[in-house]
Amino acid sequence: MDVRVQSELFDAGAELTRFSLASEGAGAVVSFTGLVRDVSGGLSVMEIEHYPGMTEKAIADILAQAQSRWDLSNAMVIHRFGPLKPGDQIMMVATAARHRAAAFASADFLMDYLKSRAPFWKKEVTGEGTGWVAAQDEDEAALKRW
Amino acid sequence: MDVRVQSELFDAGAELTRFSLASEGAGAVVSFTGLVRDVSGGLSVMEIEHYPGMTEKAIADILAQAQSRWDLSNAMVIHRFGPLKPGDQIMMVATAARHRAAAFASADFLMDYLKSRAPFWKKEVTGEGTGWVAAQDEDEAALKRW
Amino acid sequence: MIDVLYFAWVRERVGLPRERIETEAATVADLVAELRVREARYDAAFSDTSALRVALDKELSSFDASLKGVREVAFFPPMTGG
Amino acid sequence: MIDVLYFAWVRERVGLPRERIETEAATVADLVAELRVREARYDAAFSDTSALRVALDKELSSFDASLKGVREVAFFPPMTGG
Repeated sequence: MDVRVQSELFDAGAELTRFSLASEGAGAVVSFTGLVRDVSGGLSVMEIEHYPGMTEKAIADILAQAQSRWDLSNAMVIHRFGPLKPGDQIMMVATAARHRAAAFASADFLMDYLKSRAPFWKKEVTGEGTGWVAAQDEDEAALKRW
Repeated sequence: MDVRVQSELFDAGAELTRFSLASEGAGAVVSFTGLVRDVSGGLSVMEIEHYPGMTEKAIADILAQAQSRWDLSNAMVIHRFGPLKPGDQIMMVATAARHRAAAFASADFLMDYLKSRAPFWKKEVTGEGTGWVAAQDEDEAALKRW
Repeated sequence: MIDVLYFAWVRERVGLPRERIETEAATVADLVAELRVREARYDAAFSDTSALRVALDKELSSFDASLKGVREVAFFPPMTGG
Repeated sequence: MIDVLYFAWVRERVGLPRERIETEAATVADLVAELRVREARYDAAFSDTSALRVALDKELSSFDASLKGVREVAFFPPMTGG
């Protein structure tokens, strides 16, 4: 299990390779990568604020929940903070299990919980000003699936 | 959209990097990698047979179905055939979409369909002999989810 | 004349990967019946067609399908890819 | 004395990321009520607590929770990570 909260860019491909090699006995590896999307067409920076100390704790709690629900060979979370550029990787989740159902479900679960339970906040900076990204009702609703 | 049926080993990390770069406008990339698992503890080779010509057609059909169901920025499938070693990558699926729900669902769908509708057959070679891997009832049942 | 292909353990039981067959069979089931009476190895391969799948010209089909216009028939066990 | 932290637009409205506050408030809601009467910027930040979340000592909590033994309170909008 691996949790990294960092401002540095990371290489999702290299992380997937490293993660798969570290997931002995796994038959299925699922990864999710979140990228900065330029929704409005004028995004210059996506600024991610977080709550140091609580972030690591919240992610560790979410990972522990995933481990108690599914038989996982391995799981990891990387989440960036600070100023990000359009197209940049924001975060990545990977899970490894013997079978595909557990790998898919646990990665999906981790994403739903990270989205609404880990203390990160996104702010978009465009030519026309700045604005905090609003939480979506559907993100809160997604937690009810689990 | 990219379909590759090959005997050569591939590098899932490098493929994920390439795929993400080619998925402009995507906010979410999901990958699935299937690995040869040594279930019995004595696996020397996993031999994958396929039906050349039908394989490519079946995978293209499954990808087209995924595209008609979800709004995907990109999708790809790589599947190997021939003799594979324990720990080797067997296959990989990646999907890219604006939002995570579509990326997750379409990758999960592609895996369910590839498993039971693409003409591949696995044979395990161990010290004690060889045996064809039997299809699981749960794999056929998984198709009913979609 | 029709090309008949066999995969996985069907290929192993029949003992060859493909052959051309002269047949007047109207359906897949008719072709299977013809093959089963030819030799024991076919009878062994086709003893339980519920454990088999069939593709006609590289499309999954069913045992009651017509062979009219079909050039290639393939028999195999349920797929185990992924 | 309690450490009070603000994140995202709550931080921007209050105008600072953290402060130490002398308070006898029994619950989070009591603390919010105290802050709102102090200055307009707090009143603006806390005008709709249904749009806010609160963490006590780095655990998500609720506005009716007790502050007994709590050293750090954080206020922020719903999270938007991932």
